[in-house]
Amino acid sequence: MTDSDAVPVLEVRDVSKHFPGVRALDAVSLSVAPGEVHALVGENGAGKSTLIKVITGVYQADSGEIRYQGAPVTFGRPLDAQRAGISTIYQEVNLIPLLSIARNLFLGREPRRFGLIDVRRMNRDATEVLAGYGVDVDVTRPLRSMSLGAQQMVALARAVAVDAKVLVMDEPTSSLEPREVQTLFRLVRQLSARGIAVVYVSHRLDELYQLCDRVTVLRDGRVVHSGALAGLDRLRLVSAMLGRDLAEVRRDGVTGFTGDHTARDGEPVLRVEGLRKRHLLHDVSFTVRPGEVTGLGGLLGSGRSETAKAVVGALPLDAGTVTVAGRRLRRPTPKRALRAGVALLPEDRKAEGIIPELSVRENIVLAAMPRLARAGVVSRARQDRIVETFMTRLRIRAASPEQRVGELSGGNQQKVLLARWLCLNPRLLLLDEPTRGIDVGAKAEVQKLVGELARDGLGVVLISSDLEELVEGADRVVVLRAGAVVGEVAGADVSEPAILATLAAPEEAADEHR
Amino acid sequence: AVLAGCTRSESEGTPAPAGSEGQQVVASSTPGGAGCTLQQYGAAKLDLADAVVGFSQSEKEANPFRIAETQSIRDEAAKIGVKKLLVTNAQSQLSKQISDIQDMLAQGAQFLIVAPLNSDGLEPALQAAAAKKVPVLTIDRKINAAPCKDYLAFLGSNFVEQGRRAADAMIKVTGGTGRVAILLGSSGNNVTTDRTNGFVEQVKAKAPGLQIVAQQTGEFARDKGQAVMEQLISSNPDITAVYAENDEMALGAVTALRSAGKSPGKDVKIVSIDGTRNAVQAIVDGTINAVIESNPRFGPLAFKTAQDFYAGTAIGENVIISDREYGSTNARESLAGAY
Amino acid sequence: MTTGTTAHVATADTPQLPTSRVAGTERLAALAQRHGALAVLLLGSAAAALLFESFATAGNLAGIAIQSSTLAIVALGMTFVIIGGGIDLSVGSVFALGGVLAAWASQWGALPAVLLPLAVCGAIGLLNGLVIARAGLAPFIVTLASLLGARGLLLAVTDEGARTYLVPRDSALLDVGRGTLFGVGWPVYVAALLCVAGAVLLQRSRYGQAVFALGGNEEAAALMGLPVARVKTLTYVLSALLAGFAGILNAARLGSGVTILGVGMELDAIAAVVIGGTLLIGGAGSVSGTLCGVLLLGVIQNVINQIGNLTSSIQSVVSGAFLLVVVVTQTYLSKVRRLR
Amino acid sequence: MSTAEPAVAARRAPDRAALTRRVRDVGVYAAVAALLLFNAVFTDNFLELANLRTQLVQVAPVVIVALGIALVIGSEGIDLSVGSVMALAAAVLPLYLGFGLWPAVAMALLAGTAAGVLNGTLVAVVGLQPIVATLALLVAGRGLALVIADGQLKQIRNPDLLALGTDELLGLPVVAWVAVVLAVLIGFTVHRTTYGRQLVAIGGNRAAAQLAGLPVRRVLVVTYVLSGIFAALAGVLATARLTASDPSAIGNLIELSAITAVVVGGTPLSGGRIRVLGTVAGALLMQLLRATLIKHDLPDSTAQMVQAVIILIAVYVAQQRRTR
Ligand SMILES: Nc1ncnc2c1ncn2[C@@H]1O[C@H](COP(=O)(O)OP(=O)(O)OP(=O)(O)O)[C@@H](O)[C@H]1O
Ligand SMILES: Nc1ncnc2c1ncn2[C@@H]1O[C@H](COP(=O)(O)OP(=O)(O)OP(=O)(O)O)[C@@H](O)[C@H]1O
Ligand SMILES: [Mg+2]
Ligand SMILES: [Mg+2]
Repeated sequence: MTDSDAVPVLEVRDVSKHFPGVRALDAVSLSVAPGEVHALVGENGAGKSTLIKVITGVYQADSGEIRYQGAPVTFGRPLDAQRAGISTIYQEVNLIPLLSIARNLFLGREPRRFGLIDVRRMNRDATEVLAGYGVDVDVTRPLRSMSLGAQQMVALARAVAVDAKVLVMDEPTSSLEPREVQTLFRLVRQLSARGIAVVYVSHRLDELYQLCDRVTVLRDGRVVHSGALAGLDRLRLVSAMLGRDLAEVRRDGVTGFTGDHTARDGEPVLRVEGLRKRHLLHDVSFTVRPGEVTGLGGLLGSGRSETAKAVVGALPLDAGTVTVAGRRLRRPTPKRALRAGVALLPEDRKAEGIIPELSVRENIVLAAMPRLARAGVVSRARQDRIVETFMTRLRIRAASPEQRVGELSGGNQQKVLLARWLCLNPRLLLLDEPTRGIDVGAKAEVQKLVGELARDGLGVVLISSDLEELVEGADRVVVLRAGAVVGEVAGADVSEPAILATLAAPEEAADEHR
Repeated sequence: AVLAGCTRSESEGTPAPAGSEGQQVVASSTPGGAGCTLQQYGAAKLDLADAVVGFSQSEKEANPFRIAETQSIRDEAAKIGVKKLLVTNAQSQLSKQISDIQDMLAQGAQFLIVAPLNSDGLEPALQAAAAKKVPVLTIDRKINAAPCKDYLAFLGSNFVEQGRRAADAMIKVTGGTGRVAILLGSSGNNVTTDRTNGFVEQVKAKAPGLQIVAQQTGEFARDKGQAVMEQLISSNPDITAVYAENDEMALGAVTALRSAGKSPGKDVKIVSIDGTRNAVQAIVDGTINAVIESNPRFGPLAFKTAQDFYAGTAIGENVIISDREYGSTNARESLAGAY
Repeated sequence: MTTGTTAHVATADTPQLPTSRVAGTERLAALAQRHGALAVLLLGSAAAALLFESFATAGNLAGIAIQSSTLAIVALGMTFVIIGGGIDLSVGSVFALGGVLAAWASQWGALPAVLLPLAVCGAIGLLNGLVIARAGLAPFIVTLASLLGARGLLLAVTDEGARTYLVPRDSALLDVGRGTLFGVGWPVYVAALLCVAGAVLLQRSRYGQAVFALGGNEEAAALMGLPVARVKTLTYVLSALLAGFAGILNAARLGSGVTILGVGMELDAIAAVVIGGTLLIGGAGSVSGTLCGVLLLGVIQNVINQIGNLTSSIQSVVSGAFLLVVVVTQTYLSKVRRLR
Repeated sequence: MSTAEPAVAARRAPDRAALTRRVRDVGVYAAVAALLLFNAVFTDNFLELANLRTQLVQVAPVVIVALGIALVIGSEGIDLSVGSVMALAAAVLPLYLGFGLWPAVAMALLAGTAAGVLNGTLVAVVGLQPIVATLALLVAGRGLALVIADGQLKQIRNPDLLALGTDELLGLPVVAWVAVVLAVLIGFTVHRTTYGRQLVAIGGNRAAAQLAGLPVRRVLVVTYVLSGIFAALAGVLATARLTASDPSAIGNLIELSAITAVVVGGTPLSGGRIRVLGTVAGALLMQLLRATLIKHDLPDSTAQMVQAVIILIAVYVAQQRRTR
């Protein structure tokens, strides 16, 4: 359908956008041709999401021009952009949790018969569509009953189903497993073959090289590089993103994990025995020793997040015991778990992590507040010291500690949450997708931090859908499938093939629990 | 009730009288034509002592008028030995009053006494009663419907007349000159409208020297009356008289005037309507000048009317009771009769 | 009444699919949430029928039905608003205003008596909707203001409440308001019809889905490309139209434009909606539930009258306590807690 | 708030948005000032001390109730029962006046506490939606008060209690002092205490607060208890001022005035943010508005419509973001 490939379907010219205290976009230009897969990369807070929101009419640009199919356009709201043929997956999963999966998938374009929604057909179609993405669910259940990754697949299916000319994806793979990622790639390639332009944002550099034709690098709201991806080597890309010189980046490496830690002997810091929750968990047991990073591996919906939540008492259990440093946690609640020194960094930072209206400072000290107070009165001086430390250490990019957390970029929000738990000096840290949406630089730092903490004797449980991260970070990986432990790899055996092999082990191990 | 065991209140004044003091007296019974008889109404003969009687009260029993009214009905029903008395309360919601009446009919009420919340809008209830041939006697507020057809008769006071009499009393205590503020009842209420119209008309006709400077609603409540009076007194310090459409607002005005450093009853004359004990006591104390009574003790008259009706007597369409007037001369001796 | 039909609509989208790992618990919970109010209603009515012999008579039940019909219509509109994540406090005033205007206009015939109030009430709803959706003011405050505004307008129309307009004796309006069919008043059928239509609109139209989405997550709804402002405005228009229509129907029944109606009606409507299992934060709920809530309120009031001899103060205490028992039971039945 | 230097160098942009935000922040105060100015010019005797005193005395109970409600709203809740709690306190008060003023006040506050515990438990433990949980007490509470008082209004003669309603301290009525002190106290509580910050966090994102190990239930119950106590206190003061305990009328519909004050003051109903000074200003604004309408003797119909318009304008100016 595109007669001249040279004409960009979407073109951004000199777009600027201010927020109070921040210049999020500064004369940014970008052009995407039909059939092209265009990578948009940059550090956390570089302005990627903002650019996408300006393009799709969520925000209005302060200045500059957006041209679509050769003509200047201004979209007043996302609906207008969607109608014009720009379909978008935004960074945070933006679906309606209480509505059924099918209704989410078809919202706004439900199949109708006699003017009324044809529910049967809608459900049938939804089941089919999702099966095509490897998601096999009862589509009449509310969306919130799915794991975040599965929700991301729904958002994807939704965006693709629209007959679009441009598909914009803001970190679509942040919660996806290798298997789903491959599904997604296949899809993107099909779309681009059909002449659809794709704008693709991700912090996972490997993906970019597998998928994208061209790349635009943003830093501090400005374009610092734009061109074909093929000729650009990885280190160069990272150095452009971080604004550090090549040598420095080369010295530091790109993953921050520093290899194995020596687990200390003695009492395990965490002993989980026989966790059961109807339909979700079937007899999950494992231990974590101090100074050790224990990974939880598994596919989408294998129950890793549930296990983590159960440990801190955020998920009521049918049976099972949680023992922290030799002491059994009785009727665990997050409060009690915290008192015992167990902290959980939740997976869904928007729903369960940040308090958007509060400042960066208050979000960081939230859990530690009682300890920082005298007779119930909070001490600003003590807070400021801690906040200052962590903001520099984690390189949190905010206008000031008093900025509302809701205004931070996704990756920076994640860092704020990490700081919230680190400042508690916990004995055991459960990290559910700790580097989700974090840029390479920060990711390395977080990983380094986790390593350091483990070396200091902290027990760490690491959940990550990034297998590479799991392999490099964990000393031992407990593999889950369908809510049950199916195996464990430890020490030198920890490798991607080993984990994948355990995952793919004969089905009965998992099935007997049904 | 839980707390009742160990309470200790301040010493109370004399308890309210329970006797027959302050009974209603019929002033006029206008026989609209020949009056209404059992045949004309088309109701079946009935022995009240063996009947289920329903009473639909309009507002919460949370002010002296309603308390006295309901109590009087209950007492009289007990006295003449009605088999069963059903009592409902519409809590100031017209739709609830309609359903109350329908509910009582469904429970087999054979004679209904209704204190209507509003002059209009009760028709569905009246129709339901008519369909079951149950006579409806309305008390204290007149309704706009056909007597002897939609309802049996009306017992009560004439609110316009009360307003006129209040104006007369006002003219008397002020000498016919001055600046009056009116504390209105709740907006949209028939009683408010009538008491205002009667007063305003009469003042216009009889005492052009009395100037009405403000009309603001105090919603028949003491605290609202007080609050409104406080506002009025500071912006119009030259107010010399207050007409309150019920006693509660008048008493609120008294408090407001006092705390503004005025002497209620002297600097600022106060006339109100109702005749509650507290207001009559205030006349004795000299803080209110006159009160027009609106007598709530409908029990004896209502049941007597019913008995007469079943005995075959023709009942006048409007049985207007004679309300007393309390002033400085008779307040002390009448105190016992106030409710 | 219409519970059968609407329940069918509500569950129509649960065909038998191969269930995955999580079996029917969540679905069971959803079912109980939808029908918790119905269960409480049935239990309550059964208890009342056992305790009071005049409860389960045709006349009494027809009475409850007709008494509930106006509230049902108002609560229907409120259901849309609340599912959409808003609230409408102005319905009581709009209801009263609709009745007064209908009675006033009925002197020119039945058609003006229907059209004039609908136009005015619709305009109020539109105003509510526009201010909320476009200017972004909090619905609670905007509709509180129009509660005052509509009441003020009503007083202005009626000469500060002194004037009550009567519906002419020969008006067709009265036939609708007072006529009966099989011993049940016309307003009951009208309300039932509206509720069925409302349920279909909610469950089976794109607009209805958009309302759910709006209440579930407004930001996401906008990003998913729904015309958020228009949908939102429409719910308030719908609510005001229904409240106004209930007012017309009521005026037709009463035969006059009573000025003192509708005070506190918004709370009854909200209570009915919430008892019916609709989440006040929006995003979930059903018309059938609301209907059960309305009927439950009617039954509570009827039971209090069946007891027959309570003073008004005790009546308030009892109805407050009943309300509490009902919501607590309903909450436990449906187990939809805010958290988790 | 504080204008600390950005931690990470970000170019400061000259900003219209910040300016509008500033305007909105002071919106309520500007509206109050405008109304004062209007009255100073067009209303007779408005600037008289006695009149200003009247406004303060009348607004005090609303302010006190609104402060409690502001806390509840900050927790993403709402408390409709405050008016009935005032009535309860008013009904309980005279029962114990025989023991002296303070025991009676203590009992009244105890009644408020009990109401708060009930509301808080229903919301935080049973998990009812705040609006219905407190609606039940709105209906039942006044009934209970009337049962306790036997439906009767009771004249108050206790000189200590009456003094509470009429006395002045340093030229300011005692009731106004109480409101001022409470406002300062609540301001401090919200901004500087652990409880206050936890409350705001819970209102901002309850699930997150729970996972962060905050004592969610306890904080919520305490919040409703505070609201109950404040309402009871307002009931005591209103009774003192009225010189009578009138459970049938006291605090009628005050929940709406108080909620309006809170929202006009810039606190969003969606929780997560509490503006104490704004609440006080909001209450003042509504009070001045009512006073203006009465003093100019507008008929009820016009008065209600004017109120509606002014509320909308005030909220529009004070509104921060789109909120529920
Ligand atoms: N609504 C807003 N109000 C104020 N500042 C904002 C707002 N949205 C974004 N910002 C700021 O704009 C800058 C760019 O944010 P953006 O979300 O575009 O980053 P990003 O490149 O998507 O980062 P990430 O990789 O972490 O998602 C950040 O400094 C952020 O704090
Ligand atoms: N593909 C799927 N098919 C069926 N159910 C799924 C699927 N994906 C997720 N779920 C549901 O999601 C929940 C899994 O929860 P959980 O978050 O513990 O998984 P997880 O291993 O952490 O996966 P994720 O990496 O997506 O977070 C379960 O309730 C499960 O039923
Ligand atoms: Mg982003
Ligand atoms: Mg997970």
